[in-house]
Amino acid sequence: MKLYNVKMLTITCEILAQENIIEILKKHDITGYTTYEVDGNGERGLRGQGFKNEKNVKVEVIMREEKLPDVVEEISRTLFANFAIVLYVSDVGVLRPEKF
Amino acid sequence: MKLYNVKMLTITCEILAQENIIEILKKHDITGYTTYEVDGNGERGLRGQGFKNEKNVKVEVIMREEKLPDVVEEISRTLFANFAIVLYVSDVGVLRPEKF
Amino acid sequence: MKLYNVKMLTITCEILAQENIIEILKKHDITGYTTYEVDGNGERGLRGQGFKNEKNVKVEVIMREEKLPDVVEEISRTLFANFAIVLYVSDVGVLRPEKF
Amino acid sequence: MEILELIQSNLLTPIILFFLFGIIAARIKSDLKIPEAISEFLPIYLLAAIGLHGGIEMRNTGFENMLIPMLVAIGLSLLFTLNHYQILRRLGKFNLFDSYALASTYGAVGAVHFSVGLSFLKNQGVTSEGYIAAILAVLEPLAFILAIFMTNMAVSKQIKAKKQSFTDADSTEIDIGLNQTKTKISKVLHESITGKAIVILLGSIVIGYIIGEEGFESIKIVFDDMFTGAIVIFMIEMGIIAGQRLDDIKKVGIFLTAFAIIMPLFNGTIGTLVATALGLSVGGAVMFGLLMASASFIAAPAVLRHAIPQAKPSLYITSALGITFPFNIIVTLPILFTISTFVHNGEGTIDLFNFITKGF
Amino acid sequence: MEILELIQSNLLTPIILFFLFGIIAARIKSDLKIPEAISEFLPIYLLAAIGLHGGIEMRNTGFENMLIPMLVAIGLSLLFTLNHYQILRRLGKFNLFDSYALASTYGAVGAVHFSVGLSFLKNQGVTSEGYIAAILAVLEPLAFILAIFMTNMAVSKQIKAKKQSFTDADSTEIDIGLNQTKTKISKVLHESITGKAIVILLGSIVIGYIIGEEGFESIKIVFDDMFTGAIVIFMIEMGIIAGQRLDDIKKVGIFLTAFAIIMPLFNGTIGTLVATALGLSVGGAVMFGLLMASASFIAAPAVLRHAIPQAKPSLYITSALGITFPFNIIVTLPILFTISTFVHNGEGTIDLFNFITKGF
Amino acid sequence: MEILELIQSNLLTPIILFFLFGIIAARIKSDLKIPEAISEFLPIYLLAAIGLHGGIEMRNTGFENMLIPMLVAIGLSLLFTLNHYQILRRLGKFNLFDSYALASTYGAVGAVHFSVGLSFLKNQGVTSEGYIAAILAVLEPLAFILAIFMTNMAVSKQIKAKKQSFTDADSTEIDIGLNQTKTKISKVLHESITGKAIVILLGSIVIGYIIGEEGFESIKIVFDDMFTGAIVIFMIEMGIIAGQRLDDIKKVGIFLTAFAIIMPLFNGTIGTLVATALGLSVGGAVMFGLLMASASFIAAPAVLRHAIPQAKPSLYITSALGITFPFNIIVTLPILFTISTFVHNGEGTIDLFNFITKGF
Ligand SMILES: Nc1ncnc2c1ncn2[C@@H]1O[C@H](COP(=O)(O)O)[C@@H](O)[C@H]1O
Ligand SMILES: Nc1ncnc2c1ncn2[C@@H]1O[C@H](COP(=O)(O)O)[C@@H](O)[C@H]1O
Ligand SMILES: Nc1ncnc2c1ncn2[C@@H]1O[C@H](COP(=O)(O)O)[C@@H](O)[C@H]1O
Ligand code: NA
Ligand code: NA
Ligand code: NA
Repeated sequence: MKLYNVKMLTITCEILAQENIIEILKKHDITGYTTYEVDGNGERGLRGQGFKNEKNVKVEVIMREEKLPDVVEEISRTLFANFAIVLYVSDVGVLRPEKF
Repeated sequence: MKLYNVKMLTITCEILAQENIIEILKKHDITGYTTYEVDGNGERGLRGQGFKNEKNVKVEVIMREEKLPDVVEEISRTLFANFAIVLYVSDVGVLRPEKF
Repeated sequence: MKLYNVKMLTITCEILAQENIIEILKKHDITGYTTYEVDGNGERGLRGQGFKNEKNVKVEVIMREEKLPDVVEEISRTLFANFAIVLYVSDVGVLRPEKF
Repeated sequence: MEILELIQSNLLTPIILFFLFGIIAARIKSDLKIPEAISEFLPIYLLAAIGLHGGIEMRNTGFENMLIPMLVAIGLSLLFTLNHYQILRRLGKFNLFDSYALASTYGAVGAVHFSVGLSFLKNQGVTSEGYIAAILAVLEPLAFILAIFMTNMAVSKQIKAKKQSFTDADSTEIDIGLNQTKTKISKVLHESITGKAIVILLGSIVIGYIIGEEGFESIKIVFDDMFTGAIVIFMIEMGIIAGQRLDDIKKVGIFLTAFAIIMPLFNGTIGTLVATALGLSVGGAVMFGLLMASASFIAAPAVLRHAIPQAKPSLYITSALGITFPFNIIVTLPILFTISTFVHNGEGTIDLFNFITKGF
Repeated sequence: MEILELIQSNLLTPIILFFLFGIIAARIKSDLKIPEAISEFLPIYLLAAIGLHGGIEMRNTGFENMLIPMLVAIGLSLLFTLNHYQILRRLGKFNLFDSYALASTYGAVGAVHFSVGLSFLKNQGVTSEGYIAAILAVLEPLAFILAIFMTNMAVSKQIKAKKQSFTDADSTEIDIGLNQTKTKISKVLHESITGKAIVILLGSIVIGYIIGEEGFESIKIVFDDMFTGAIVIFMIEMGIIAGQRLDDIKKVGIFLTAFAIIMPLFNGTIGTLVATALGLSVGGAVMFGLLMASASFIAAPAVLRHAIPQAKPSLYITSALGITFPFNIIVTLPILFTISTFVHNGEGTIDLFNFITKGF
Repeated sequence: MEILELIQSNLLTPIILFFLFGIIAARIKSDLKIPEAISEFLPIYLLAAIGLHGGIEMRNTGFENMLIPMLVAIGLSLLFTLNHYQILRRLGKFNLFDSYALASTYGAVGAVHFSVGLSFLKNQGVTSEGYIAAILAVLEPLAFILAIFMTNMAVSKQIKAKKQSFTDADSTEIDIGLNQTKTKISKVLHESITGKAIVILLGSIVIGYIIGEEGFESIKIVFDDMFTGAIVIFMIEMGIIAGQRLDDIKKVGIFLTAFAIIMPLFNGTIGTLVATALGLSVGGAVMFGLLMASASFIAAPAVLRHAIPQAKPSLYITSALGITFPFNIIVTLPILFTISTFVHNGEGTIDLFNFITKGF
């Protein structure tokens, strides 16, 4: 079993920013991602009560290290100012690096 | 793109222990976290069927390494004995370490 | 606080393959896991709209490194060809390694 | 004989049949499941309907007479809870935590029981006093509060005992422990009283009282006509969950199984007789008895898991939902109805009262 | 001519219009969506309502006459499934897996079809035999079981063939493979039979039979009066999902598109004629025919994905939901109704029977 | 005096009481909550019911007379939106983004308002013109489109201004910025028009028009009789969400609080008078006025968060849901009804028209 090192980018943000993020991914030719709704608390207060639009979403993207800086840069530039958002990067090993 | 190393603490436990965990976090001045409901299996059997209260929840907390030992110690001391719970720590890189 | 290094195996796949994965885990004497439904996009297209059976699920398994290769091998051999599936491995630290 | 017939005819109503169906579905490992959102919504709906109905009745009939039955219900509930504890701890040899948790599970009341009871009476063409919904609301947190209080007393005693045998260095930590216990009590109290079941029930009673039958007209189809259909759907899910727990009954043991059958029957009978003595109608006495007979399996875990985390939920949920609930809606309910009908025909209330007080 | 009018008037019912609306909503990429919990609950509700209705009817009219139609339905279903396979494999040049998956998708029956059919008949003021709900329940797993069985036979043969050309070292692995195949069959069988659709349908039939019209009274508003309204809501979601899949129709290809239209019409006509020959009423023959015409798009993926994972769901779901279902409820249903009305007026049943057997 | 009585009797209807109950439940920090799937489904259901009802009415009464009221509603909406902007920006000193977001929140219309209004009229035994549902649909995206357009104009101007003071190297980036702005407008436009609220509302109007009362019969119980009951359930959730936001009202400030009360009352009164002048019925004028008075708190965040992300949702959601909505359904609605009744009795329409134009 050979595992190849790639990066996992995770973005936790308000649900209404999900579309923006997926567009940014698309712009960088990344079409694979996983999303799910979450609740949370942070600088912009408790999220997850109230209307569905006020929930958070997590977007997880496995990608090669080369693409990471550009994607991260664009997300932070366009979304950090106006949206509740947290972004982090971790290391994962995959079997089929050509998928990403 | 400069990433700063911080820790991600993840607690998977029964939903009725979520409040206890968030209180412990608060006691240690941690107000940022993300939660979502999950199903699971473990020593205390299959969880996620039946009443909603019998589901599990995952609590994810990005925090600085300094705070980790105390939080982990309190969670394990007060909750490990009586609740279905699993706790693990991983490394993540973030852009804005001052947020955590 | 002493953390022990173990592996976290994550499988993101179509919901109808969840049972197959849990059976494979069981065959390798792994009974602990966490699951939750997610949406996603990948080679097999957008998943999460339409019928519930067309959603994805994430299965997360904390396990010792020794067991990993066999489990990963069986999953990739039996499921990679016919199912929408992504699998990755990461490092986590746990308090009670005897649990896994 | 009459009881058997009543049990049989009750057994063949949609509510009971769909409950049994749910159990079977779970036993054959079907993937049938009522989606979570629906099964979370249904108790809210049922309690709103119960509350509105009760409130409207109270407006029609007044609620001056409600005080005595309410106080008696509270007294009986507390008495029963303490009684359960003694039986479980002494005879059943359960540990302190499980004993208190179980005692309060059976001292508490169950809203699903109540819904089924109302439907049963409707089916029999019998009405009941509207204020019993208010008694349901008041009893909801009662047994829990008592059990939590008692448990914490017991734990505090233990901690204090330890304290005296320790050095000063440790005593700060013990003080913190004691303080935490106190905060916990007040927190659990708040949680019990603001729990969704009580809140929606009390709210709906008040609203029902305000709007009366006239104001109810526009929402009657949803909150009255659809009531039994909604219970049926809920009973499928209750059956499924009960069925999934049947395996756990082995863990429950023979003692608790017997307790889970005999105790509700006993409490229910007392309740029905006392209510009759207090002058409640045939239907009212049945509902009063059913409250006493009922055990809580939805509210209980939410409260007890925080209040007495050391107690095993597999004991108190399984016995309440897997044994007592089916037994109550299938057997106890018709029995209480027969008793109530019997004691309401002919026998004088005063004699009865003597009988009960003697029976105690 | 009459058919066209019927098609048109059927087209303008809420059920069809909301389905078309759903398709449009999906095409213009609206974010309209029925929440998952609701769209998961609705089929359970619809099947419970169908089952109760069928069970009550069976109690009224007896079910002695049900055996022959049931057996004929089973026979026809199996025959059709095999026939589909031949057509798809030989004419359509689909691979083994897709052929079996598609064959059984179209050999199976659809509960949503059935609901729409019942509503259509209600609208026409025509009733149908209650036992057809039981036939629906029995047919549900049938075509799948056949297809799974055949697929596994075929795969086993392939594996055995390989086995003979391998060294001994490999043969253990192949034995395991064969064993796994067998376990898979029994597992899929169990899954099919305990699938939620069958379980709720059969359970409700039995309960409907037990409670009868009298017992049904208290839940009639939920399980009868609200039926069409509930279908309408479900049809919005079905329309949306069908609309989202319209792009996939290109992948389906011309052959399968033609198959998805002609085959149901053919099967449905045969079904209606046979049912008429068997003495079913006008409405009963329509429902029987509709069962034959229907394709499964909810149960199919759940079973086939496990049973024949090699088959492409984009083929069988898309053709069944995106092509056959709309065609059936808009066109086939009125046609079957016209045929049934026609053959029930005047023509002798025996002649018909000759006609059918010739037509085979 | 009459107004006060009407306000009081309106206050004591289930809809308002359950809303207030929801607020209280949230304030005492109860865990009561309508499951997400239900509270997401209810607006879809309510809009479908409103649409069907409107469509059927339009079929009965024709929709020739609808053009003028529709155009006037559009004109008023745009005028009001611009007026709000001026007030907020100049008097309120809000920044550009918040001003436009708030202006359009209050220029837009609210479907929940509309539902409550219909129920209120039903309660008063008064009908309204069916085509007002169509006006609701057309107004839905209007104020947003205007606000987005204006915001983007303003931002473009700012960017262009910057452009002139920069070197050529930067100007490409600015061009991209401008282009992005344009794409954003067209995207938000598409999103507004294909938003679920408009789509289900328009679709249901068309379907209602097609099926008419006869076709509606089979789904009347779900889409008409259950309407008020469904609103009640929805109002519990609205109350809870409003209650959770009450703390945020401090952030809203005195100016915006006053705005959130006075503006709707002003807009609503104008709307009712204008509608009366246009010849709408008593009920129609109330609904028209209520549209003008209403603020959007469900559709707004979805559109504005994308269109004007710089604006603070805590301002526009909190003021619309926490202040304006309760005020409107408790106070404005009875006031508009009183005004409408008053001006429909005796006073000539022409005088009124003069009065309004003067009042402007
Ligand atoms: N320290 C943290 N750990 C985990 N998740 C967080 C943390 N801080 C914020 N989040 C998540 O990110 C969302 C947005 O954060 P914020 O922008 O700080 O409001 C929150 O609602 C949480 O779901
Ligand atoms: N090995 C594991 N990998 C991932 N999640 C686990 C594992 N073991 C337990 N869990 C999760 O933790 C919960 C509590 O575990 P336990 O206390 O062992 O019953 C389970 O219900 C699972 O959701
Ligand atoms: N690059 C990726 N990052 C995160 N999740 C992914 C990625 N690619 C695929 N997935 C997830 O894995 C599922 C199956 O992927 P696939 O087999 O490529 O269709 C998708 O539906 C996503 O949920
Ligand atoms: Na009790
Ligand atoms: Na078929
Ligand atoms: Na407005």
